[in-house]
Amino acid sequence: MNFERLATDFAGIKMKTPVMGASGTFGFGIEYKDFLNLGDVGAIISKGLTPLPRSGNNGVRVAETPGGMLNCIGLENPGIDVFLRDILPKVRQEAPDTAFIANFSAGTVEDYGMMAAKLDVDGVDGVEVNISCPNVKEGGIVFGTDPRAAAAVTEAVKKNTKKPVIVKLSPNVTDITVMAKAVEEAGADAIALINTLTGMVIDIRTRRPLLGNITGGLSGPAVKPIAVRMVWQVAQAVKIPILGLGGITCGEDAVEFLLAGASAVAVGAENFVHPDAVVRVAEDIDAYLEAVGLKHVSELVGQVRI
Amino acid sequence: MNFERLATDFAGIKMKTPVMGASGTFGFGIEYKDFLNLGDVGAIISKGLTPLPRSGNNGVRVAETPGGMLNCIGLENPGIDVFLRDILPKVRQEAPDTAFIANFSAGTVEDYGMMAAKLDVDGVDGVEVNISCPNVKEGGIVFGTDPRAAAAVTEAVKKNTKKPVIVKLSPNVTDITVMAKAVEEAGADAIALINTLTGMVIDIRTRRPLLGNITGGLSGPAVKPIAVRMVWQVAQAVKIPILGLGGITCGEDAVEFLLAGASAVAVGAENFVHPDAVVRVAEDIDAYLEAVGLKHVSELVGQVRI
Amino acid sequence: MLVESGSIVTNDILSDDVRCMVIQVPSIAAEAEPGQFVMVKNENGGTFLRRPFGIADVDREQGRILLIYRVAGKGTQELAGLEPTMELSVEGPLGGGFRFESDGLEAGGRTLLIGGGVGVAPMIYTARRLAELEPANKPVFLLGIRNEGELFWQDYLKDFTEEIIVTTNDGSAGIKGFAIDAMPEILSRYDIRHIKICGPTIMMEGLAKLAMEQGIECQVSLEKRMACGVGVCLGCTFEGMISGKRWKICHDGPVFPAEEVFEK
Amino acid sequence: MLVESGSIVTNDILSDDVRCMVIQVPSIAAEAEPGQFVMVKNENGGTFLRRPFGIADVDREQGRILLIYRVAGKGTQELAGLEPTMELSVEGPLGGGFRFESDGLEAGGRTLLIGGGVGVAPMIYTARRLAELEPANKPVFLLGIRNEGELFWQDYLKDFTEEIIVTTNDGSAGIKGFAIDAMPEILSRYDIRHIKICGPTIMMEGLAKLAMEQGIECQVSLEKRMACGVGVCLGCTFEGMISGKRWKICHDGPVFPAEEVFEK
Ligand SMILES: Cc1cc2nc3c(=O)[nH]c(=O)nc-3n(C[C@H](O)[C@H](O)[C@H](O)COP(=O)(O)OP(=O)(O)OC[C@H]3O[C@@H](n4cnc5c(N)ncnc54)[C@H](O)[C@@H]3O)c2cc1C
Ligand SMILES: Cc1cc2nc3c(=O)[nH]c(=O)nc-3n(C[C@H](O)[C@H](O)[C@H](O)COP(=O)(O)OP(=O)(O)OC[C@H]3O[C@@H](n4cnc5c(N)ncnc54)[C@H](O)[C@@H]3O)c2cc1C
Ligand SMILES: Cc1cc2nc3c(=O)[nH]c(=O)nc-3n(C[C@H](O)[C@H](O)[C@H](O)COP(=O)(O)O)c2cc1C
Ligand SMILES: Cc1cc2nc3c(=O)[nH]c(=O)nc-3n(C[C@H](O)[C@H](O)[C@H](O)COP(=O)(O)O)c2cc1C
Ligand code: FES
Ligand code: FES
Repeated sequence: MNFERLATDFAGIKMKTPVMGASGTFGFGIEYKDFLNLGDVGAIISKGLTPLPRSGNNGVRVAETPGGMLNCIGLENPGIDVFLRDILPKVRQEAPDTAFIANFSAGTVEDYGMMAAKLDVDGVDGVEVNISCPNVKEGGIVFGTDPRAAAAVTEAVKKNTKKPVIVKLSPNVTDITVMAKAVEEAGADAIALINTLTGMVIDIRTRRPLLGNITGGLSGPAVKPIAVRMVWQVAQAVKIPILGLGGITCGEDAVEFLLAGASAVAVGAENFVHPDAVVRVAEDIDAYLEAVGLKHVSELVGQVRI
Repeated sequence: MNFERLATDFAGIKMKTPVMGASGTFGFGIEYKDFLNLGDVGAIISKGLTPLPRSGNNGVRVAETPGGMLNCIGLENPGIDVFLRDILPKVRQEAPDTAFIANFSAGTVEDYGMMAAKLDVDGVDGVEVNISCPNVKEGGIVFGTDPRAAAAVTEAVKKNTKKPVIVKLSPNVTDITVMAKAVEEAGADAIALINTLTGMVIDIRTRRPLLGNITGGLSGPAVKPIAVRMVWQVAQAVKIPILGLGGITCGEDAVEFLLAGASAVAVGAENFVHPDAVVRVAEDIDAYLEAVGLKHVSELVGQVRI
Repeated sequence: MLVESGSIVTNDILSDDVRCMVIQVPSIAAEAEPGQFVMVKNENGGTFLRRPFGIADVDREQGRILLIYRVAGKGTQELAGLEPTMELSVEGPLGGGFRFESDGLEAGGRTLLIGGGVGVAPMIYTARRLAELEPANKPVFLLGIRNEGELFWQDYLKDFTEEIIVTTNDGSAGIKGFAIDAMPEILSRYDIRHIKICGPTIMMEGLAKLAMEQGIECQVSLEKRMACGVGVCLGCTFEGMISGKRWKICHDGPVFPAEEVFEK
Repeated sequence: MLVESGSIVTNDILSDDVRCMVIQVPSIAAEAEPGQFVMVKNENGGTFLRRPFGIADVDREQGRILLIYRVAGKGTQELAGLEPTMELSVEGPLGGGFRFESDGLEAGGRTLLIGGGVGVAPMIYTARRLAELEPANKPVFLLGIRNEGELFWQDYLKDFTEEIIVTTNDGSAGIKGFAIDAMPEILSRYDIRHIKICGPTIMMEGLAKLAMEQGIECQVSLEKRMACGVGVCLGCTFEGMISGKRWKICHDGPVFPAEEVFEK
């Protein structure tokens, strides 16, 4: 892999490659150390953290759907304090040179601010603000579908941290550019999209929803065309950089997102299928750059010709 | 097939089975007569008609995506007048006993009314109003994402026809129940959902959008969890019957929609893959009813246990 | 026109990226005419839509059809991985095929068949039909390929053709250049009355224009991404140059008179 | 723990809906311990996620593992269609497997292995290990199956067990009833010191409670829908009954002490 060609500064976060492990699909990175070289990962985005520990939803939490999957984990996580005390040091030991981005959410604007302040520590290279988790009843959905609430969260977070702030948008909206512009105006340093689309499966044998939480978040290859469309729309609407994700399984998928306007990409559900995916996608992008004779991955960004 | 168990009255439209061929994926029905018995089709929903003939979009119009497909046909159709003069009589000749629903759209509220009036003729058993076509620049998208516009269209159509009026909603909205309630209040006799989700594919060799129209409508199995979720949400929000569709490929899929709250279903992209799908799905539903010992398909409607 | 579950008889390698597959589909084989195509689906595979392929040849006695396909993407990759005895769902025969007109042929006139790339596939069956219709007046074949690695087409064609003229892009076999570069010589040596072409649009356009200029009856076989293959999705339509009609390539074609497709 | 491309050696039918597959995966076979599992993916198939299966047996010399699986849905249907020499991507060995404790076994105490449904699969390798550890004191096996059509499990187990007690739901073989119905007799005939179970939750719950009541050390192998199999998706977690900890079945299990899973 030619790291010179791939090195990316994403909103001030320095990464060896433009390919990250997406929140909730890459643990804290260290879980995958048997399968890939953590040093070759562009950035680790943590599982979503919350003010208090959460045990998540009951019942079935993951289900395959055509070309993808549904999940209703319900933001299970050990809470911000345990993360800072026990997990972050381990991550920094196992992956000293890999960018680490903390993903988090909260139930109130104030708590978003509090989380940002707590995460403004060494070892965290940036934060990703989840305003869009569709399967947590007491938070998320409100912020992610209302431009004013999203802006309020963004401001609260910005006020409480010096780290680059990535705001992660929900695709479950009528016009994604409205949301993107709202958080840009509120000070976001970058935008990540897309989070999961809300879906439902009914088990026709039991005649009950298959998932414990009734609905869940759809992700995987099935959603890729929607994600690429939204990245392309948002790239035309805002000036801040975009982290593109949603169904990426290979370098060709990633190049689509880059051409659409993403400056970096993240691999989500595909990690479950191929635990070396984050590194393989970076290698594939590199091979593509080689094949088409480009000197740096940034030369692809937003270059789709209409 | 036990037609007694399957016979369905959908908003006043009498059908031998609850399974229709979805607009744009079933032609005018007669194209499929070599592959299935048109008499066994619940209802034929016509390709979307418009006031004037349309030749649709240039360039590539269909593309496979993971678990589904994108299309940007651009509502190619011979126009309402040619339809009434040349096509409708043929349909009535080849499929005298099959319910026929005319799907249409227009660029203005007035034209919607005019179309409804023209379609208020013998041989048409109901109309399906497309307010959600995402790939036609001069129409569709505006109506389908704005509850007031959708209501205005619904009223205009209702005023101009005695036929049952099904309003077909776009899934590209933040809250589908808002749209559903708006058209119910405006007098819709039934709601169909979902139409396609807006998506995009970029050809990384040419670095251009693959589709001639840049974006297109995503359909097929990939979207099924989103469609089931929306049907379930809408079923709780309105009292009028629901026509559920989006990714149905088999009887089990159809039963999911029925349990979620649809009174009838339509098969879309799957027709392209298995041209007998509409009848096969009805047979599968019948087999399911037999297996679980139900006397009539209506006993499934909305029966998901939460 | 039907859907038939076919058993794969052979699935062999012809070149780097071209494969040939023989499928047992007696009902489709019984009906298939030259220029028609099928839509296939591997029911155990990961792709959603069917994929269209020209019917390269037919053995009615054995109830088999031949497909020759290039491995282009996910669907054809999956096809290439299938093994004999496995099942493949085949829909067909679709479209109308070539029209065979005999005027001008009594007097020594010839039909010229032209195939470019995998567009050669349906021309094999077309050549066979012509050779059967008029054994004494077999068609001349112009084979436009990339390089000598694709000469395998000759083996399929030689029994049904008077002569095969080859052009390769790199000059590694036959005449160096494009198919059209061989036309002056062919037209000088033969009294060509009918031309039938299947190949890339850009190739067909040049050849069709030449034919129209020379007043030679010319049919072209078109290709466009297809979802349904039977005229319902409207993915494959175009506007006829002369008639102004909206044609469906899958249903009204894939073969059209050159004048209806290309400007003179 | 790695991903290895395996070649299918055999893929045979054991009953209506149960299949057994031998896969050549030397690196995984070299590491696999009883109670661990693998996640497999057919790279040419139509499903997205891997599917988890217990490692039913291992042949380290040949570098092979055995899976025994029930055709339950799309993924296992696709698996059933694969033929020898085809490739399958195998991730593993995953999880921690059974803990083998020997206390009480010197004095004539026994280990009781219990398998229900396809949960018998990982117990084959477990039985083999126990028989190897203490050839003179092979485990007793309680086999809970639906009917005589599933007696094939005995062939896999007989060499590694002292005795196989069978229960069938319909009484077509062995004792009519559920596995737990055979327990009084087993406990009266053997001095059971350790119990290891894999089967449906409802079955394990009853058996584990009984074991806990009797003060017998008991381990259960859990199952939950899994996406990742390695502890990152959190699809498979539960709260430990005693520790209060959030356990990941895939990573911290699938085997847990009964007390941590079921209320006493
Ligand atoms: C009427 C007709 C007859 C055909 N006959 C043959 C034949 O005899 N032999 C043969 O090798 N190919 C033939 N093709 C082309 C063949 O259908 C495509 O190569 C195939 O569908 C690609 O599928 P894929 O999944 O491998 O590729 P995809 O991943 O779908 O696409 C890969 C490439 O294939 C091209 N492609 C995809 N779908 C089509 C399509 N429907 N038509 C044309 N190009 C497409 C794309 O432009 C792309 O470059 C024919 C196409 C048509 C419409
Ligand atoms: C650690 C572990 C070990 C397993 N070992 C075996 C084994 O040795 N042999 C065997 O036959 N099966 C085993 N299973 C179950 C097996 O994984 C599922 O039967 C299989 O994934 C179903 O896939 P499918 O695509 O055919 O079915 P799907 O269409 O996905 O679902 C069909 C049915 O399978 C069940 N199912 C789906 N996924 C899972 C899952 N991850 N775990 C449990 N049930 C599921 C569903 O409840 C449903 O009833 C194991 C599961 C786990 C978690
Ligand atoms: C099991 C699972 C858990 C997830 N958890 C989170 C989370 O905690 N925070 C978050 O912002 N996104 C979460 N996501 C969303 C992903 O980060 C990503 O946005 C989405 O899955 C789309 O990408 P993909 O299609 O590549 O999976 C989760 C996704 C999955 C599948
Ligand atoms: C090629 C194509 C053309 C379509 N044309 C129309 C149309 O003219 N009017 C309309 O209301 N919906 C149209 N649709 C949408 C379908 O009727 C249906 O709502 C959608 O495809 C979801 O169902 P499916 O996933 O089963 O395909 C079209 C869909 C496809 C794939
Ligand atoms: S491919 Fe559907 S109309 Fe031609
Ligand atoms: S299956 Fe993902 S954490 Fe266990």
